[in-house]
Amino acid sequence: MEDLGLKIFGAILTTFMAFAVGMTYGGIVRKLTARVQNRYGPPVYQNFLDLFKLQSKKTNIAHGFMGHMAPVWIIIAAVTVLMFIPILNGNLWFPNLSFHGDLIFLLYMMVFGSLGMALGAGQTGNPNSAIGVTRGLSQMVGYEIPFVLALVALMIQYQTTSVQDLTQIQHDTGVWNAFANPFAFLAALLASLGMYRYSPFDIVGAPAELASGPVSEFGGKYLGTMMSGGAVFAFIKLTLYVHLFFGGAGNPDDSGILATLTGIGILLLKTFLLYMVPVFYGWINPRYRTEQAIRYFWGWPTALGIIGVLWAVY
Amino acid sequence: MENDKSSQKIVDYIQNFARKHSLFVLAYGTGCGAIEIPATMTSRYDAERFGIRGAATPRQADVLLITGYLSTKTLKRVIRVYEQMQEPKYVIGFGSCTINGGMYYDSYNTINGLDQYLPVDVYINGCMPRPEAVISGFVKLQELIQDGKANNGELYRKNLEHYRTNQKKIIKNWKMPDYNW
Amino acid sequence: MTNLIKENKLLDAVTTAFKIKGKVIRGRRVEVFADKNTVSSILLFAKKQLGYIHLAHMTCVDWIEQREFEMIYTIYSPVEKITLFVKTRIDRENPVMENIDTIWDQANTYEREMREMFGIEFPGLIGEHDFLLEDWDQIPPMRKEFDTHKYAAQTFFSRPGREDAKDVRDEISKRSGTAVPDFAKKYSRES
Amino acid sequence: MIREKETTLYLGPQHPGITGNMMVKLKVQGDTVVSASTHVGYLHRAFEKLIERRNWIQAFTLLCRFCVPEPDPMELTYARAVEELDNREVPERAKYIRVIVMELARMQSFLLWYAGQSGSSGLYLTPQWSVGDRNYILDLFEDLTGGRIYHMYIWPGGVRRDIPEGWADKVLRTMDYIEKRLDEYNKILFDNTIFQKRAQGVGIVPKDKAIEWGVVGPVLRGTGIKSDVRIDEPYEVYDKIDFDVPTQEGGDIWARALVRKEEVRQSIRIIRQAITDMPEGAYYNKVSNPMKWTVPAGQAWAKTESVRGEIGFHVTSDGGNKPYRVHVKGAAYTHGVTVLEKILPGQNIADVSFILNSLGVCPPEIER
Repeated sequence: MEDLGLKIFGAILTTFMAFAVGMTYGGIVRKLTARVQNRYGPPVYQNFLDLFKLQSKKTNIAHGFMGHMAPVWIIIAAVTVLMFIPILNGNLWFPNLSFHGDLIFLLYMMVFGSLGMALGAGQTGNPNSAIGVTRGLSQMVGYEIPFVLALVALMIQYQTTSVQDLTQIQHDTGVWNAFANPFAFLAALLASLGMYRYSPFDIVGAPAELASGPVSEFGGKYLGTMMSGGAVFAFIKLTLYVHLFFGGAGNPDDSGILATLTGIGILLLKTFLLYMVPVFYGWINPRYRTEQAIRYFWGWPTALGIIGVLWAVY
Repeated sequence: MENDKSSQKIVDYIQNFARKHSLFVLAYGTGCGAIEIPATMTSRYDAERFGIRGAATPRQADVLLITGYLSTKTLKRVIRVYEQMQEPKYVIGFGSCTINGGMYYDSYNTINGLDQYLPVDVYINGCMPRPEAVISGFVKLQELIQDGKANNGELYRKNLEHYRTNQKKIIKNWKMPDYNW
Repeated sequence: MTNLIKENKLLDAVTTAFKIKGKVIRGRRVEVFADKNTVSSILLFAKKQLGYIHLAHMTCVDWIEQREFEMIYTIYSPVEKITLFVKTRIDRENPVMENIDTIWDQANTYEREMREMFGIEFPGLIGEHDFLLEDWDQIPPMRKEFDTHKYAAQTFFSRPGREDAKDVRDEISKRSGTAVPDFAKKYSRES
Repeated sequence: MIREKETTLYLGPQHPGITGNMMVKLKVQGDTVVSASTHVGYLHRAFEKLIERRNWIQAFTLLCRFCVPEPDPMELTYARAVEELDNREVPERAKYIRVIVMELARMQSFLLWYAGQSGSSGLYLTPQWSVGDRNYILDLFEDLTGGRIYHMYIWPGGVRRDIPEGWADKVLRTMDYIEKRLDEYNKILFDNTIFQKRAQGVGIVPKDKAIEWGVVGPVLRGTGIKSDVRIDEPYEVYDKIDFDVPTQEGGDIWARALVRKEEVRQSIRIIRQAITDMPEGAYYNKVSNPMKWTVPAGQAWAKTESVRGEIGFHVTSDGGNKPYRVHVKGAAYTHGVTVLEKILPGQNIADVSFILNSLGVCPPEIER
């Protein structure tokens, strides 16, 4: 019973860690982007300053009930999905309900966040946000297919849908899923380009076309909450990928202080490297149009996903 | 309680610190000075190291840059955009055209003094000020924010009548919502 | 002088076809003075027969002493590389000019601007009245009798500037009470 | 055919995609544009009315503020028109300096176009680079004329100051640097398949109707028609300098981008030739007393090739010391209004600011 207190403390710690890590990743990426564009760039904690400034806005212009609910919805979706993802596999500190949820549940909950954004943007009545929402949903249709195919391939290969078992198997066999089923991994990786809304796929909030799309009517506190929700979502996707394909972090048997810290360290390292993939790709590529983005997703990534499934079946 | 004075001061200090270090400039080139904004935002003069970033819509913006002369048609849109911005907002007047009409003092379509129509925090003079002058204007604004003197929104709300009469003298059919806060 | 064969050939072609006067200004520049209602036929003739397909420019000059507007159509042929000016004079009081929208679509923009700026009526011109100005109630502003300085002084506030050419630094030091900095002293008029 | 509901979308004066201050009112069905109409007038400052109140030399302060990305062709066209009226002879050295200033202005404007084009297509890396490199050219202008953007350097009768010593080889050094950088730009933007996919077949200007619509400059050369004022009517010393004018077939954004990419290399070539064979001698055929200088009566039409196309000045003088009427026609006058309204229907919303940028529309040029 006593480790219930531990679990609750662990859960609270994970949310703060996810938020902090998500924001610092954003800050580091902004700094790296600046250096690539041969300029000095903002300090790494700039995202926190932006968030704090947005929260300290005096007036907040709301657009009806759904306008209030949209950021709240995103935060709810972010935190619930966070609870069902194992931060460190098998660790006593951070189990946070990862034994109960499984892949299919996670897939649905991840769509929840964009749904909140879509409803809120619809309420504001700004034509830009309406078009941004339709683009966001169509892009999601695009990248969901290869992503789901990749996950299905994993499920078939190991006959389990729980993330915990997948990491456990990777830990026992010592072979990472990325190499066990390379096609599924490639399909998931290409699909992940569309998730972080970096350059080739930032058609949702494209500033040049749609004046920042769905969030164009949200300012001040709403924008701040959405920003932090986005950061947590980024962290969630990264840890999910690390656990599915890169063998998770930390060894399950001992959960001493030192082991936990090294586990978190490995997790941060892996997630940051994985985060660099869409960022590098985004630095040097202009933006797709909507139908081009979908055609991209239904092209090679889906083919790789199908091959992955076939590879898993035989 | 008696010590709310000091605690209020601490909160103000922290809030102003955050507001000072993250200014979102509205992407709206209203006059000929708008050619120096890309120069200040990009690699040589890089305003982003001060936390100054472009914002796409007035909702997300804090700083409204009036870059150069302002024709009556644009003044109507600027007022509309200004009123959409959220409370701690700042206006920077760019170039001598906003101060006293600059070289278009005798034109029938450009206003002469910007602060008759909108409260202005910082003026940057120069006929199209250089990027260094623009950044010094931003630094001046940051100092004003830090010691709490940049209360552009309240000024506009307090003497709304004064600004409204001036604006309505220029803009014939108003056709805009009359915010009465 | 460069040989003006091509220019003279063009001039004769136009003047004989429409019995109007014209002259060759210099190499590559020919001007023709036409009557108001033959302008569009000249332009059509030049465009279809002589190959002057590029409408480079359309403008209106307000001769207030002769109480006339002068309309100038500048067309250019990329083949012969000559610019032909078709100039005509229309009355200034109620200026009406035929609309050459059908020959060149882009003329619509010029005509909308002239209608707003000079008050020239083009029957059959599509497009809203407000092209550059919005809710303008004065007389069309580009006419000579409209005084823009007087209008600006009336409508827009002008900041009280320095009355005479006093030295700026003395003014500032007087206002702010600080002494004139010594580096500036040697320029200041007082000392 | 099921008639979808049409929404109107205002790419209003305040829009990050619109460079400058102009409004494009789109009727949109789903993602495709049904009809477009441009509304201008936001930057109208009655420049032609003010010029009637300034004398001939004072007009230069107004002139170069006329189109922001590229002030020098305005000064040159006005100066040539006034020289034609006044038939004032320009010394040979001044002509060469003018050509160098024009080509430098063309390059800095190209780099700005390059930033706008890749920025509006979503690539935020190259705008930083190209605007950063543009500053090197602005430094050259600063040494030569004292001003970064507005130079007021070209006067009727020549140029205001001679070249400071050491400036010529500084120009050559900058040219080598820029030429090296251009190859990197090609790798990032022009060889980028996503940019090619986005740019090809979008915003097509038909070749047969191009001249009729008043299309000039690189947009016209993008449709395959070879027309450049520097060759058709060589002014200054362009006839003594050999350079070629690139043209591309297709008339879409990709063709225009290739034309502009090639034009910068020609500008570098022109500058190098102009610097090497620039004669010594007077640089300014001095106007006796600029304040009381009266230009003989007459009308003159001068045109030069700016980055966006042919800029024409129609100057009328009644013999007084103030210009009687100056009417200016920039390339954006037809590109921004007629041409844009004709080629936007049928395009995707995502490409509106992309097309606007590739047409080189500079709003202050439309409404002066």
